Amino acid sequence: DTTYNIASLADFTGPYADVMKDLAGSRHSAVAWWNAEVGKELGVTLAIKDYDHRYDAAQVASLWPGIKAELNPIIALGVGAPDATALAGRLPSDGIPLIMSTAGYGFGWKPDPWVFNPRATYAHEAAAFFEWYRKEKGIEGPLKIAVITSEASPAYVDIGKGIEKYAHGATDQVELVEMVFTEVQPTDLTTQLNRVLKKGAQVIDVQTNTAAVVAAKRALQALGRSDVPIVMSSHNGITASARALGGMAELEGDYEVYGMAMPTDEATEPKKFYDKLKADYAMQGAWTVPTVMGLNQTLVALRAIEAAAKKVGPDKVTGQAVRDALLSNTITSAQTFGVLSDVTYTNEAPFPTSGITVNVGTVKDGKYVTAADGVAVPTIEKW
Amino acid sequence: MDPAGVFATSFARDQALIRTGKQGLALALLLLFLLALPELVGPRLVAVATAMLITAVVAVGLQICTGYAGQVNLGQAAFMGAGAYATAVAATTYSLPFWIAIPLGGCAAAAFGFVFGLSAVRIKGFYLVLTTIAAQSIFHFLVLNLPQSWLGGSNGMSLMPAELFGFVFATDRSIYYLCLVIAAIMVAGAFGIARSRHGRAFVAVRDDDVASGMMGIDVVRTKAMAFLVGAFYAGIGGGLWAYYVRFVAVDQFTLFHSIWLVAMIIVGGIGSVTGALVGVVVIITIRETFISLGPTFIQIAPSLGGDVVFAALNVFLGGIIAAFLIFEPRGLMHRWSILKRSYRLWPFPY
Amino acid sequence: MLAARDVVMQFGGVRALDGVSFEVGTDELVAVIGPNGAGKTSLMNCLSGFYRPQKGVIEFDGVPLSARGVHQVARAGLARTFQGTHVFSGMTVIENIMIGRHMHMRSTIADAFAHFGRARTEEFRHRETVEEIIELLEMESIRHRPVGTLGYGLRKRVDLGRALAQEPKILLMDEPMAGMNTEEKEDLARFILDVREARGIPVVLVEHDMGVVMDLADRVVVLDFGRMIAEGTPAEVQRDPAVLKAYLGENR
Amino acid sequence: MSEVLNYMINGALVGLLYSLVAMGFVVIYRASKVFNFAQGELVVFGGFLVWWMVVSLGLPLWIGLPLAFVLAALFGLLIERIFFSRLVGESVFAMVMVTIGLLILMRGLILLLFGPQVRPFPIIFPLQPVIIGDILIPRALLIGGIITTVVGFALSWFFNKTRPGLKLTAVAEDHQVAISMGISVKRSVAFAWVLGSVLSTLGAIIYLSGKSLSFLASEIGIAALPVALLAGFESIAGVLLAGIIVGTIQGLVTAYLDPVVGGSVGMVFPMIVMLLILFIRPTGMFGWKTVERV
Amino acid sequence: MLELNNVEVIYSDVILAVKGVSMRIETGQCVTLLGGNGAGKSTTLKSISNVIKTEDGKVTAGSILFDGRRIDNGEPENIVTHGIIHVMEGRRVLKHLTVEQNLLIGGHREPSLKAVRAKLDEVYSEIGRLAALKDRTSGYLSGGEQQMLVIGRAMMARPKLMMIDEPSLGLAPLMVDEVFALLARLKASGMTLLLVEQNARVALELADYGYVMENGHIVLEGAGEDLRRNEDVREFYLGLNLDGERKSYRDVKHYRRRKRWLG
Ligand SMILES: Nc1ncnc2c1ncn2[C@@H]1O[C@H](COP(=O)(O)OP(=O)(O)OP(=O)(O)O)[C@@H](O)[C@H]1O
Ligand SMILES: Nc1ncnc2c1ncn2[C@@H]1O[C@H](COP(=O)(O)OP(=O)(O)OP(=O)(O)O)[C@@H](O)[C@H]1O
Ligand SMILES: [Mg+2]
Ligand SMILES: [Mg+2]
Repeated sequence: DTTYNIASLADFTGPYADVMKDLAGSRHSAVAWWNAEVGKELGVTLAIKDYDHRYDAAQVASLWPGIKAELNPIIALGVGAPDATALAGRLPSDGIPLIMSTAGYGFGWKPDPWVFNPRATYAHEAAAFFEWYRKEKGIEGPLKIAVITSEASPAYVDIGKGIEKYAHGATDQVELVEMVFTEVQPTDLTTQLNRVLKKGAQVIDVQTNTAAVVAAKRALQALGRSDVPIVMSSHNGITASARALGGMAELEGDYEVYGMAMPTDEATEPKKFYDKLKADYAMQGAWTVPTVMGLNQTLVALRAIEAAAKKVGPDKVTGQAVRDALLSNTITSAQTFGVLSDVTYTNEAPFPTSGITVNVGTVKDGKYVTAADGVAVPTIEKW
Repeated sequence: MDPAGVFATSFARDQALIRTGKQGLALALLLLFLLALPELVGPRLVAVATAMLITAVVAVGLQICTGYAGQVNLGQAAFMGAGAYATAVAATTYSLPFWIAIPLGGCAAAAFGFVFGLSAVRIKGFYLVLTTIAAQSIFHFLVLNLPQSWLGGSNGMSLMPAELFGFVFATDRSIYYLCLVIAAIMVAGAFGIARSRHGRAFVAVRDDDVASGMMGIDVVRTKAMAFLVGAFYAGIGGGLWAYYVRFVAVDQFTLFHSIWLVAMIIVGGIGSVTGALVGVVVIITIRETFISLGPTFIQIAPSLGGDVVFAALNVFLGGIIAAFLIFEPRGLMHRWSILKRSYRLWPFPY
Repeated sequence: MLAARDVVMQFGGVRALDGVSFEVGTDELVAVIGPNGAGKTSLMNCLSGFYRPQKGVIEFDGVPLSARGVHQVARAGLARTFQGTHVFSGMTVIENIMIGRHMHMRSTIADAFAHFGRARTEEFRHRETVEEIIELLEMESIRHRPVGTLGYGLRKRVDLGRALAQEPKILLMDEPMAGMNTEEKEDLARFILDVREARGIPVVLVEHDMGVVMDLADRVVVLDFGRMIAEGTPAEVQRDPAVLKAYLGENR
Repeated sequence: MSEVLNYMINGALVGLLYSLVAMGFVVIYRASKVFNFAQGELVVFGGFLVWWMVVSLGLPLWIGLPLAFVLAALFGLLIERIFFSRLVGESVFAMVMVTIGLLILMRGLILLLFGPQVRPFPIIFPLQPVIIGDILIPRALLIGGIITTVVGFALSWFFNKTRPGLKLTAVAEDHQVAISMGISVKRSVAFAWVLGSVLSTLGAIIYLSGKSLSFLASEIGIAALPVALLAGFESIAGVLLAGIIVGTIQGLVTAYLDPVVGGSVGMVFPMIVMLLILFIRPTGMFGWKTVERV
Repeated sequence: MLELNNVEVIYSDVILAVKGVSMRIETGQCVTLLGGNGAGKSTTLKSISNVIKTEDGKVTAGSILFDGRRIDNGEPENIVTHGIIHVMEGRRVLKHLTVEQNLLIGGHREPSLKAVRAKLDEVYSEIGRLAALKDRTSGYLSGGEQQMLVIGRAMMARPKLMMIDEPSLGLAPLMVDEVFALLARLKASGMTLLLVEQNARVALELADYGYVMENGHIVLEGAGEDLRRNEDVREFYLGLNLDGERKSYRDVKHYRRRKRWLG
């Protein structure tokens, strides 16, 4: 058996510390599964090791050389922007691809990637939702949307920009009534929401953080507008937000949207896979979005390694070979147990831009359920 | 106080930094060690050392501004960011070589800092200090809201590696040496400034700005100068950072980074260049030790979970800083000088 | 050399100086005396440019002070010591006195950064002057002590050393001898006399020790409630009934 | 027109919330001359105490809240015991530096004790807004504003008009003198921190009522800073006015300028207003003029 | 009442400022402590009031007894409850507070507002000048006015023993007389005084007993009269020549004539 290493970058003490137990836990468990059920046959064993970067680019930069020397990994798993920004310049020369757990960002949208997102950008996902929702509700004319964003992080700004770009190019579909800027932990959004509702907003898009979802929800409740739903993303989705609001019922009729499996109670394919990991492979994470995020990035990485090993031989796998495998194979939805739709990378972008679908989750009668799956993602021009 | 038997026979001797053969030897050994470091330790430690060198430049600047001139500065990370961005713009938009781009970064940061220092014309004491927090927000706002083509906005900016006569500073080792040389120059310069009339004027303004005015010191200019010098150092550090990571983004320079920098000079000792260096080394060493040991901990005791282990790190670091302030508010350098003094007087206690 | 004309200095309702005029010649030791709160320190503050009088002009070397900032007055050649202590407690004695040399030094911050060359030679040159002052004031043994750890009297001596290091054209001293015993006062008195002999600079001295004032001053100005109530030689002033009443006490 | 009025009123109420947090700064400053950089963490800590009592332990509000206040007070006491009791006579500078260490320490402590999760915060004030004509006022902010005003005037009276208040001021002025007069510096500083900690908890309740809580909420400390500076650190009542000014401006700017600029002007604007006003009045609107004499 | 036995004081663990000082003060006495700059006078007072603790100093040997009880190295704020008050050198007014507020601080231990008022009136009548200044910000007072204020503030605390560090510092001659008259009245009213003074003439007039310090040691002690007759004291502290006349400052010819009793 040849053993290869995977570097697992994690944020146990920074802003995403709350989700890290699930995210990192699912990575470990997925690797254990692969070793037992795939690697054994191939003659490949994988070892994974966590590094804490506190969501800080400086920390990533100082950790990386050590990771390289100590592990000599063939692939790295990242959490967010700091990994991508600190490493983007060095990965090509180090020959190590990096798989992110999140959706992509406009600022990473460059050709010849070494950093890969398993999903398209947040703006893509939001756009898919808007079009689905408009059709679903049979709305004539464009759907009026308002975006709650924040300048606290460039990533939030980027999401806003992406939606702006989309709205600009799809005037028949949506009309962006306003982009509201708030703090990381908004004091009160009642006035702001009152304003956008007066302008006719039909959907409130909150893809920043949980605190903003909570504030927006409370504002809508205060205004008595349960007819206007909030749409959330994966990192601030329904489960997390419901926990912060004190109950699933609070989010009745609201939505979350993203291009990976939804951790609902339904006996879906991904859930079955999760249950297996839980039963046999010491899965630490609960059935949550972060766990799915950890699974999707790890599965992409594992399938790429698998493909590479098959192609170059189990004892000749390198980072370069893994990257080649990523770019030359489609990772099918079956291969990821339905955690992702089919993922095909091109040399044009670090994330799949076409042929992908998203799922929409919602709360119905106090229960978290899938509202739609396989919703096609529209094309958005690069911003 | 001098060691017994060492008497200054000239002013040069009295003022020299290196006053005994032993000190000279120690310094030479340190330099030699730093030069040989990449041969002695693994790449991870070289990267840590590079981070220390860059941080050292920034912290020494902060020491001049805060420790010497008494102007607590919570905008040091923003100043560093200004330097990093200026360097990035110079290097990419104007394709200037690094040996121009980095000093340009320093100058841009210095100008930014100077503007804040100038408010000393009117604003004094803690009011002045707290305006530096505004520097942080203004920096953040400007980067994100100026036209994207200027500073890259939320996209950040990528750089090509530094290059000198065809030699490309792309490997970790070469970057280490680049940082070492520049940090050495900057630190030596800081010692020079601290011992010069300007350094004294900084301290004078800190201790009693009314009296220093009447001694012929232009108080406003001196305070602004302190900010300027401090920010210049931050800018140089930012420039190095830009070439080290080769990507600058606004969230690399947050208020929390500024706070950490202040913590470093607290631990090392306020008002001493060496103290700033000690603080940087101590804090980063502790932090890196924890971060390196963390995964091992988790492997040994998986039930603990990463969240517990790493949260403990923050508590530990915060605890250390607090402990320093409680037991040795004047920092490690003070402890050291007491030790040195009693060692010299030994066996007589006083 | 230094002249005040009709100076009025008012703080809220308090008139610290109420039309004071006087002049200091080029080689003269003028003592200013008066009861507590008479406005002596306020006068010194006006003369050194720290206070801006509401009315009246102060001229130094023929130039009105209002045209200059505090540090420019000092650079023009006016040095002063302070009532109470205003030393730089975080610095050593040497550094404190070197501050007095600050304005005579020219090295820029860039020179300082490089340290070799100009900054260094300049430093040594001025250090020599400072050593002379240290010797003069008998502070050799405390040279490297941080001033914050010195007692009150020694701090006053540092204060004086610092003013001297400025090589002023005129020296203003606000109660330099407060907190000294007779022996130390004698030393300082001797010293003031020497400075005048050697450098020939005029001195304005505020002092409550009548012995010192009588022995040293060429001319005495007496203030009370911000007004000048007497002026003249020590002997004349000492006999002035208004002064006796307001300041010295009748029984002297 | 009523729209403008609405933004102004809401802005002013948010501003009063800043005032309450700023009051935490001012109280500690008035009683010990220390500027507390860890104020934001104190708010978060207070918030977590409330969460712990009310949500985690499930106590009813009327027991949970008082208990949270008691714990906050004890925590303030603990801070003094651990950190400041040893620093009597040290420079203010050193004490301020300690608060920076405290900031880092508390952040770690909060993570360790309460975890990094985003927690629900109980709904303490009813959600329904007060509606007067076209104007819509969030109830929590309104009640909070009233509480803040009352507390502000009470504290102002305490510090300026009572003998214990005077003692605290004396301690802040000069530790050594206070000690030599037989005033216990430790006790005064402890009182300051207890008060600061309790006020922060009150701030957390108004700030977070019905919202969510995580350590990121410490941002409020920075948001409140311009208010404290604008008022001047000595003036407790002044903080109220400063808060209203900052809040109103922020409310208007956020509503009218943000969409135009396409960015978050509302966040930097208070800082810029603060800088401008400090240029005109260097120690804030109501701060004490520093005695500069030689 | 107060007894110092072989007290040794060290600052910052390294600076030895007082090297074995012993002295006694009986109830109702006025004792004065003379000595040059840096002799350790203030340090001695600070070690009694324990204020040295706040300056990183401590009593490392010997003992200080007040009414038979050890008080060295205690908490400084408790000293006042014993009835000792220390007026520190350098006119330490609380400069942002008004004169009256400063005085109120002195009387903070009074049980009621009425009692403070009464004491306040007493102080105003003793030091007439303060009454006129009562609403002024003390930081802006003249040097002499501040000196009077700190003495008044100490009186507010109704001490049994008042230690005053250089009360005549910066006072005009008339004012010196006034202050010393006040001290004499305090002494007559039964208060014990420990006086550090540079103005040896007035101090020795008032004092029953005196000590002279040099370099951290007590080098000379004796009853007030005896000291006034002592040759060295006459020369160095009273500025009299051998014939008992005041020397002129112009006659002093050279420095470094200082005679050291020790070291
Ligand atoms: N900056 C100021 N603000 C308000 N009042 C002031 C200020 N400076 C001085 N005064 C007042 O002016 C008067 C004169 O003060 P000044 O310090 O000049 O007296 P002085 O003659 O030096 O007395 P002393 O001999 O006691 O030092 C005093 O009543 C004082 O309170
Ligand atoms: N806080 C301190 N830290 C260190 N050393 C000190 C401190 N305070 C005083 N000293 C030193 O202790 C010695 C005695 O000082 P002290 O103030 O007691 O002298 P003094 O007799 O009161 O003199 P003066 O007449 O100048 O007031 C001096 O050498 C002084 O430098
Ligand atoms: Mg005066
Ligand atoms: Mg003394």
